[in-house]
This record gives sequence, C-alpha cells and structure tokens, in this order.
Amino acid sequence: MSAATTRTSDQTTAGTTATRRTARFHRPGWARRPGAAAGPAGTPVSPSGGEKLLEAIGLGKTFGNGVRAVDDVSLTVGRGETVGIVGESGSGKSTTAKMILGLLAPDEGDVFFDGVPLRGLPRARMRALRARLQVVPQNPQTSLNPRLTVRSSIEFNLRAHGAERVARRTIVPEMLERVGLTPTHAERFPHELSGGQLQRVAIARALATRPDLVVCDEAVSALDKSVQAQVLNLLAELQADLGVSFLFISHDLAVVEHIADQVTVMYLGRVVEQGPAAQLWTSPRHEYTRALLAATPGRALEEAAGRDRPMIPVQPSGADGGAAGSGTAATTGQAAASRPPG
Amino acid sequence: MSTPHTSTSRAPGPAAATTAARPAQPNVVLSVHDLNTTFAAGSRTSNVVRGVSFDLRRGQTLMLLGESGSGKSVTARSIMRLYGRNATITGSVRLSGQELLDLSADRMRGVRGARIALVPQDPTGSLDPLRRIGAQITEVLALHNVERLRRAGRRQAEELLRLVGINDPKRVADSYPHELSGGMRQRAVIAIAVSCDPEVLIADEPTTALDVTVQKQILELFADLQDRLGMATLMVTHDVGVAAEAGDRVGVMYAGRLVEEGPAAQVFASPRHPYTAGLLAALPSPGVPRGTLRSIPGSPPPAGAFPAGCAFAPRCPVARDSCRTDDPPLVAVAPDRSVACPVVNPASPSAPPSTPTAGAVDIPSPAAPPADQPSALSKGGPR
Amino acid sequence: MTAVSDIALGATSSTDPPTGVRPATDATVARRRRRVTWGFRISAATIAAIVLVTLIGPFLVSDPNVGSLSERLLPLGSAGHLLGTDGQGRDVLSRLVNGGRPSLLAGLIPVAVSSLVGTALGVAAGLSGRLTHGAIMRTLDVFYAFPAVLLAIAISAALGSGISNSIIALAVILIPPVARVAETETRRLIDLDYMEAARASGAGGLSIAVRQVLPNVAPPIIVYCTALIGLSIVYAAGLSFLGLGVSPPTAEWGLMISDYKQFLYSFPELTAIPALAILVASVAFNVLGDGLRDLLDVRGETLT
Amino acid sequence: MFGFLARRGLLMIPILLGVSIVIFITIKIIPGDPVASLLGPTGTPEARAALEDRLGLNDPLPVQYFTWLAHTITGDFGTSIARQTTVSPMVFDALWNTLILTAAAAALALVLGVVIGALTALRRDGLLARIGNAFALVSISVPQYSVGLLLIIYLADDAGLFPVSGMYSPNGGGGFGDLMNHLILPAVTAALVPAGIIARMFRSSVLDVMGMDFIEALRARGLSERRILWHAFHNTTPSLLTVAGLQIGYLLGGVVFVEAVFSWPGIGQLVYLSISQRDLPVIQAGVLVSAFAFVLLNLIVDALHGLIDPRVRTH
Repeated sequence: MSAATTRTSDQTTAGTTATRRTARFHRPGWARRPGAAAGPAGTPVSPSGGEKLLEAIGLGKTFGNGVRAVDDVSLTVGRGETVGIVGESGSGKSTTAKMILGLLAPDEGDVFFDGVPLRGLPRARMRALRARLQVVPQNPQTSLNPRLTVRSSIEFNLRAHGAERVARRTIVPEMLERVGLTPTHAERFPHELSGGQLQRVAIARALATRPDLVVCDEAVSALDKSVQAQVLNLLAELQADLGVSFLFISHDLAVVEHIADQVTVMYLGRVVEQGPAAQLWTSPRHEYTRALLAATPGRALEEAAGRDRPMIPVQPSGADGGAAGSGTAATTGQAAASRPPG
Repeated sequence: MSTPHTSTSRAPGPAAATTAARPAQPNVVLSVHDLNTTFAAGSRTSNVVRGVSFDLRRGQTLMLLGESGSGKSVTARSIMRLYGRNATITGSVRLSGQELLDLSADRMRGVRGARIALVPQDPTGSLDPLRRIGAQITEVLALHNVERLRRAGRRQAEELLRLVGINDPKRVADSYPHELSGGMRQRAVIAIAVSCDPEVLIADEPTTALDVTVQKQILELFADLQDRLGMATLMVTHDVGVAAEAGDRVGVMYAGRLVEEGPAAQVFASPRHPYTAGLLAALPSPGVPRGTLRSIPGSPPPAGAFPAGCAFAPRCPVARDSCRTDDPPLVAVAPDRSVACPVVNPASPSAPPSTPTAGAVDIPSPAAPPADQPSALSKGGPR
Repeated sequence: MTAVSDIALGATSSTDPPTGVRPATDATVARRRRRVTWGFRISAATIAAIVLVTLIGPFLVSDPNVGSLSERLLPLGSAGHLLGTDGQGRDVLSRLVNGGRPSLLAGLIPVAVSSLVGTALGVAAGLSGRLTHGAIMRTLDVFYAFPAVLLAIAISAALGSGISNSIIALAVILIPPVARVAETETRRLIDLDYMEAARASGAGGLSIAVRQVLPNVAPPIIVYCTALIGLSIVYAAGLSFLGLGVSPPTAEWGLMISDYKQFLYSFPELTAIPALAILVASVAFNVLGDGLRDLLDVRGETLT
Repeated sequence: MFGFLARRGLLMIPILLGVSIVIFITIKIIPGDPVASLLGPTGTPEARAALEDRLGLNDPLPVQYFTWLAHTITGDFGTSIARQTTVSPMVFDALWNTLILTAAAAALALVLGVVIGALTALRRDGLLARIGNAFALVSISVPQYSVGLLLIIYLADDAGLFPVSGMYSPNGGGGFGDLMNHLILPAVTAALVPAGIIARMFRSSVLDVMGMDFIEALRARGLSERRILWHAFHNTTPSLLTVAGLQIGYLLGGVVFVEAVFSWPGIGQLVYLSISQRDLPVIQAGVLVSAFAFVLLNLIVDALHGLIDPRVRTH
C-alpha cells in the first residue's frame, strides 16, 4: 500500500494536478469545497453547462452465453450532477454500471473518467482512480460484510488508498456523523443495524475517500418508503455540500425522476431515451418510456399529490433510529423552506 | 407436523365489540375481528398482530398496506392458519359466517386452497421445483375434487392456465418452474390459487418480485379474475402505488395494528392518520425539489417489539403525552372510514368503540373534510 | 458435500418475520442462534483432558517399552498394572498414555497443514478468473477421483512406513476437501454486494482475500477442520494398524490394536482399550465441531 | 439428457488421465529396486541392463508413461512380481469382491441413514431422535478396524452367529447363502461411518426443504401433512444422491480396513498385501481400477441427478 505515487487529480482544484495520494486524508474536517454546486439544495445543476466528469461512449458487452447485455450505450455525467439510469431487469443497467466502475471490461466503447480513458489504464493508476469512483450497492443486508464492524468496512476503503491509521481514526467518526449516525455506530456489526442505517454506512464508506462520482446501484430500492425518503434527502444534501456526482441506477421511475438531473432509459441493453428528468416524466418520447411510465403504479396518486395532502405537518428529513438527538443530520432549514406550499 | 393452533379466548377486549353485536353485512365474505397473533420463541413471546378487524366483501379488493415488520403478512397467514405450534391466534375469522379459528385441523385443510387461496410473494419459491406445472395444478384439483378423473384434471389445468392469460397452456403445463419467466410463474401460481374457485384470494406481495411492466399485467389479471370469478381479494403490499392502483379499500398497518381503513381513493386523497399522511408525503413525486422529501423520522419498530401506547407516537409530529401511554382504538370517523388516532379525531377517546364497517355512528370530526370527493384515484383510473 | 442450514422450519420462513429484529436474513437468523452448547463444553473439556494426559502422563507412568514375560497378559485391575499387561508383559496403561502423543499428532498435523494449504488454494481459486480457477479445481478433482483411504495407503506405501510419511499422506488427501469447502464459500461471496464494493474500492487482490473474504471463509473452515481432526485421528491410527505408520516398538493406538488383535478371543479388552481411546478422541472433535458451528453461526458442513 | 451425459462423460477423460499420471508418479517414487527384485540376488550387470531395456526403464519418463498407459487401457497391467502371474484377473476378481462388499454396505448405510435422518429431522425433541442423533455422531467417529474386531468377538466368536473371515466357507457352502452369511459382519462394519454421515446430511436436508417457501404454499393449498412430506422428501433426493454417491466412493477406499480385518479378498486387501511385497504392478492396477470405479460411479450419480432434477439437465 506504500506505493503512493501520483494522483490524477486534486479535489480542490478539480484539475489534473498531481498530489500525494494521502494528502486527501489530511484535510481537517469536511470543508465545503469551492466550486461545488452552491445553490440551495434541490436546485439542479445545469446539465449541459457543467464540466464533464464521466463520459461513456458506445459501450457494448456480450456475455459468454451469447447474451447481448449492453449495446451501444453512451452517457455523460457532469461534475456535481446526478444522472439516473432506469430500466427493468435485463435492461443492462447493472452491467453498464459495472463497466463504468471498471469492474467489467467493455467489448466495445470506452469510459472516460475526468478525461482519462479506463481502457488500458495501468493497474496501479486504475486502483488510485478508484478513490474517486465509488459505489453504494443495492441490498442493505449484503452491502456490508457481515463479519466486519462498520469501522472495519469503512477503514478498508481508506486503507486501500493509503490513509494512515491516524487519518482513518478521525475520518470514520466524521463520516458517520456526516451521514446522520453517531461515532458509536463504528463498533457495530451489520446485523445490529436497520436497513436505513446500513445504507447510511454504505454511503459513508463510499464517501470516505472523497470521491468525485458515486454509483448508486439500486441504493434505495430495498428500503421502506419512509426510510427511503430520508436516504434520498441525505444524498441530495451530500451532493449540495460536497459537489459529488451521482450515477443513480434504479427501476423506480419516480425515485429517479426525483433525484436525477438527466435520465437514461434502458431497454434490453439499449438506450431508448435520454433527457432531462422533468421532461421525461411529463413528455416521454419513446414508446417504452411511455409504457414504463404507464406501468409505474400509483402514477395517478402522484398526479393527485399535493392538492389535499398532507393535512398533518410532517417533519422534513431526520436520521433514522439510534441517533436521536445529537447525531441526526437534519436537513437544513433552507431545504425545508424551499418546500412548495402544501 | 399438523397445523395446530390455539383458538382460545374469544372474550371481547375492552376495545372490541362482541361478535354477536356486529350486524350481518350483505356480501361480507370474510370478517376478521380482533385478530391477535403471538409467536413464542423459547421463553419470549412477541405479539405481532394486535387486534386487527376488517370486513371483506364479495368482488372487493382490500389492500393491507404496511412497511416491513408491520404484521401485514402475518395477518394474511393467520387468517389461513398457516402457522405451527409456536403461534397463538385469537379473535375471530369468519368465512361466509363460518368461524375458521374453531375448525379442526382437518376441516381447515379442506378450506385452504378450496375456499381461501394464497398467492405468495415469490412465485419461484412457491412452486415445487421438481414437478411440472401441470402436475402441480392437477394435484390441487384432485385434492379438492376427488371425483374428477386425471385426464379431466389435465384439461382443466390447461383451461386454468388459459384463464390466467397464458397463450400456450400445453407447453407451460409441461414445463418445470425454472423454465418459465417470473411473470409466467406468477401466472401459474395464480392459476393454482383460483383453480378451486375460492371465495377469498389472499395475495401476499404478489408483484414485489416482478418488473413494473409485468407487475401491471399481473394486477390487471387480478382485477380481471375478480370480475369473472367474483371472489374477494385481500392483497398485502408495501407499495403505496400498488395499493392505490389496485385496491377498492385500503387498510394501513403499523406495528401490528390497523391504523386507518377506508376506500382507497379517499384514504390516499385525504389521509387522516399521521402515519398514512407521512408515508404519502415521503413518496418522491414531481414538483418536490430534490432533498425536500418529507420523510418520517426514525424507522418502523421491529416486529414484536412495539413501544407502549400508540406505536407511532415516537415518530409522530402531532403526538400528545397521552399517545405514549394509551393505545388508540380504530374508530369510525366517517361512513366507511376509520382511523386509530385521537389527535386527528378528538371525539374518539370518550366515544364508544366501533368497528370499521359498522357504519352505525358517523362522528363528525373537525379534521375531516365535509365530504370525500371522488378523485382521480378511483380504481380503473389512468394506468 | 452439500451446504445445508439448520434454520428452524415453520414461522421463520415467512417473509414478514414474526420474531426477530429485522427481516430474517441469513446473518440475523444465524446470529440469534449463537450459543455455547453443552456438547461444546463437554467435548472441549474432554479434549483438554486428553491433551493434558498425553503431555504430562508419560512422566507419571512406567516405561512403556519395559516388560517382563513373567508378567505377560495380566488382567485388568492387577496390582501395579491398572489396565493389565500385554503379550510382552508391558504395562497397557503406560502404552496407552504414551501412545496418545503420536496418535494425536498424526491426526492433528495433517489437518493443520491441509487447512492452511487448502484454504489458500480454495480462496485463490474462488477469487481467480476462469483459467486459474479451472486449473486449481481440476487438479483437485484428480485427487478427488481416488478413494481417499486407498490414496493415503498408496502414498504412505510409496514413501515408506514411518509417522512422518503417514502425516504427509493424510495431508495430501485432506487438502482437496478443505480446498473445496473454501472455494464454495468464496464463490458464495463473490457476487455479493459488499464484494463488489470491495473490488470497486481499489484494494488489491490479496487485501480483499485477507480482509474481506477470510473473515467469512474462516468460520466454516474451522468448523469443518475440527470435525476433520476426528477423521484424521482415525485414519492415522488406521495406517499404523496396517503397518504404515509408526514402527514398533513405539507405543501408538493404531499399532496397539494391530498388536493385540492376536489375543482377540482370549483378551478382547486389550483391543478394546486403544479402540476406545481413538473413539473418544474422535467423537470429542466431532462434537466440538458441532458446537463450533453453533457458536460461529456457520451453515452446516459435515464430513464427506 | 444425452447431451448432458455426453458432456459429463467427456469431463471424466481429463480426470482419468490425471489419475493415471498421479499413479504413475507415485509408483516412480516408491523406494526399492523393481529390477533387482525381478532378477534376484544373482543378476549380472548385463542381465540387468538387458532387463532395464526390455522394461523400457531407460526411455524418457513421458515415453515410459505413454507405453504404460497404452498397456493399461487395453487391460494389460503386466505381471505380478510376487506371484509371477498376470495382474489383470487378480485385480478384477478382487474388484468384484470389493464391489459386492461395497454394494451391501452402501445399501445398508443408505437405509439406516435415511431412516435415522428422517426420524431426527421430523421428531426433533423425541427420545428416539436423541438416540438417533447420538448414534449418527458416534458412528461417524468410529474406527472401522476396531469395530470390526469387536464384532468378530461378540457376534462371530462368542455367539457363533456369523463366520469370522473370508467370503466362503472352505468346506461346502460356496453358494449365495454362504456368501450372505459371510457378508453381514463386514458390511455392517463398513456401513457404520457412511450411515452416520448420510443420517446427518439427510437430517439437514429435510430441515432445509421443510423451511422452503413452497412447503408453505403447499400447506396453503390444503395438502395434508403426509402429502407435503412426500413433496419434501422428493426434493431432498438430489442432495441425498450427492451425499450417498460420495459415501459410496468413500466406501470403495474405506473398505481396506474392513477387508484387512475380515480377510475379505478385495482390492484393499490385495493392495495391502502387495505393499509389503513391493509388488508394484499390482498396487498400480489396484489403485487405478478403484479410481476408475470411483469416477464411473460419479458419472452414474451425475446421470441420476440429471434424471431427478430438471434444473441440472438444462444447465
């Protein structure tokens, strides 16, 4: 792990200045990054105006059994932006995510991360790059190693990028508080936590190395709806504070519409529609998107929403369980204020 | 390995009206009253379903909506008495007037599959992996219709598969479960469930494992079968959208209790219980800016470990001190609607307890809108 | 070698868990069962006692190789010879106590060696790509294709008799099953979400193997190998019984059975005593394995 | 199904080749000088060189291997050094005897294992179940060589119920009844360990299946408990088959001890005797034939597996 050579980019300048790998971990606390999207939470970062962080061009993948899992998929994620991928099972969205994460080599096409092509990248550089490219997996029950404590799980990621013991000691509690848990959660095992708490830990683990892009692979699909809202709010808040980009993969159109700036709809390995989230929801172009939209249950419910409900004021986001009081990362008053009149 | 159960005290609790006092409702197929299910694990017991009451009418779909640990699935299984020795089920479950909790294990077996059928969540797991679909259907047919011949059973099986929208029933009947897609498997499971023309169909998260486009087809199939066969459906779901789409009525469960019950359109248009309202507000929907979803703080209590008083009180924005000590009963707040919350229904603490569909007293509530207007939510609306 | 779980039937199989804290995943169900069983305690005490006796016993009893023909074949309970004497007038108790060390070592060392080598091979195969995986597993398959005992005998015979050779032979036949268990467990993890997260973290393969995979693979391996010790003790004594283990006049349980079977009809207890020692040790390790399974909440994996 | 079997069959070829290589190497490292023992103490260096040449011992190892393999495939295992007769009939006779013993033990183990396993799974708290569990635990730990000896004492000698050793009585007999009489003690001895293992695995397997979702679904369809059990047992057959197959394979080797104790003229005893006589061709042939039988058995188990479980066929 001592082979700390060069980093491809420094976070603060968002350029390609080489810095020592460990420098990342020696910053005091979590400073708000200059250059991060500074608008009030929820203000979408302009999709086209933003700087390109990730670009996938013409990705294709055929598996050994002859299944064409992904065919000619291209997409762009801007800095500080959230891009959603929607599709049903077999649509190739997870395979696409794996190729973007560099876990699967595409048969065709290329992935460029901050201008660097992942194809043919030397192993050492790829590993260093992974600090900036993290993942939050789907199932809270399996996204954390059941035999490791929360601390060990987070430290594993940090150690992989050369964070020294002292740095790890301070980063873990910091990250836990950042996602609305308390430092005492560090010594717990996954089976002692609820689903929402587990996904918070998974988010903390992903953010610990201060990534530029986090791939959320169905990250909220397995959560109860009341808890899902907490986690969605947390993601939005973290993005506003840290300027991190999300690639958000889900089968739930409503969730993607809510969280994403740009949406890519996939069907049988191909992109059938791409565009701004709001437009996709209100005026879908492709037949499949329309079918998907029509099949999304409770669409009628969504349309009727906001008129007569809720009659009872319900608090905005708070942390779930355990951390009542000090540890809760309540949404800012700003966010609450921007709520539309009910 | 029989299915013993204990049907003990039928004594009416303080909050429960006696069975006899309930007027017989026309078309009520299934009447559940003060259902309690307690599991014993070693020396510990956990009360997972707590005093659930509802009526289900012919041709009607009641949605039991709740999050994990709310006891919705246990309610469904308790009605069918699917638990073993470690479960104690009390209260009353009447199927067309017949008390199920009093039946012998043998007679209950005759009810299951024939008069009440179950469609479980995971179609893959609920089929015997080593037997062909056709054989699994004919097995049930033969079981409940002894006089039928084997060949007739086979023909009947294919007819059933056609009924559930399978175009090539011959091939499917000859297939093993793993050779079919998820949607096909769920159709086969439904075919088995409706094979004996049940009065009540209980579906436990029947679409959760499916893609949304397939889910839509399966929900349509349920509606279609209900029209054709006239059965009553009790569907368990965690998905508010599914409940809104496919339910005539909805019962919202939280921590083993029914906290709100009423026509789906009314409940979703104007929820009364703070939990229902919170759940609906937490859904992402167009126009809600990112980061401003109104989530309910905390998480649902784990099954069987419910706090004293109203179990929702610790997460409730309008809870009073009394909420933490007194468990509010489910009270009718309008014709056909009941809510278990004294805050939104101030008349209730002193009001006489009532059952959901008793419809006897209409307690005017300041919180209730004067009339529940039909909204775009009615069943069969835009899908 | 099918992995099987002991999770109770009935209520716990429903989707809405009636008991328990949270949706009953593998982990939570099993964790709740974590407990120290009585079998575990008794077997641990038995093993401790056996080990203690083999360590300090030899200092307390007479020389196992000295005997006078005038005292041959004394019955049980004779003065000065609690368990009697054998055909050469040697004290049976002394031979039993002294025979413990080679018998136990010949059983323990092969398991120790094969657990390390087998785990390394299995985890490596489990984490590698198709080619390496195939190469390792197919090679192991070849060793699997031999009836194990026969292979041990053949190897032992090839190397010549002697305790170290029988240890090598046993280690060779125990590596493939251990490696298979390790490979199965590793493969079970490989597609899990946290493994994907670990690969995406940028950690090296060795780091993932040691810090993420090993904590999950170790418990089932420990359980499996504990039970293997019982089997290995029986096999080791068996090789000695066939004349392929220790050479006379060293005291060893398997060799004692072989020596004493000539008196089978007149003095059956002579054969029964070492046989009982082997049985007790073997049962103790098997029960310990069962107890460890409950303690470490491992999905069942018994001997093949 | 045929395609499935063909694939499995093809997979066996490299394994058998590997087996032959391992045996060849094992024999090569055996200490001792086969040439010297063939020639006897009077052999001259010239005779020795001639013999080495004739045996092909001067060829490079791969050539020696392929020569050996070519002979082996045609069933020519060479000549026994100790007995100066061809090995093949000796080995195949022994294999046949071993198969008789193995089959008897396997049948016994299967019946015992399934009965005890089912009993302990379905009546989990009863006294019988406890006894069954204890029996299974002890029997998997049993050293067969001593159990065999004790059985000889108490049943064969003291009670005089069964013959002590061999396959047939020297005087008279020789018929089927005689064989059965001789078979019982060794078969029981050999069956103990696999019976215990099958019992434990079958118990877990029954519990596993009884916890599956489809069992509840069957119950919800109104099936009787007996009928549900029938479904459950049907679903345990694939894993039972796997375990039983492995155990029968284990028996093929494990009967060595039993054969030694009961003087059963099988492969195990043949190999055991040949080791002390340094009779290389016999050892080679014995181990090779056993391994071949084992691999063949696996193929049969695979085929049965495919027959029982449709999921295996299609993958």
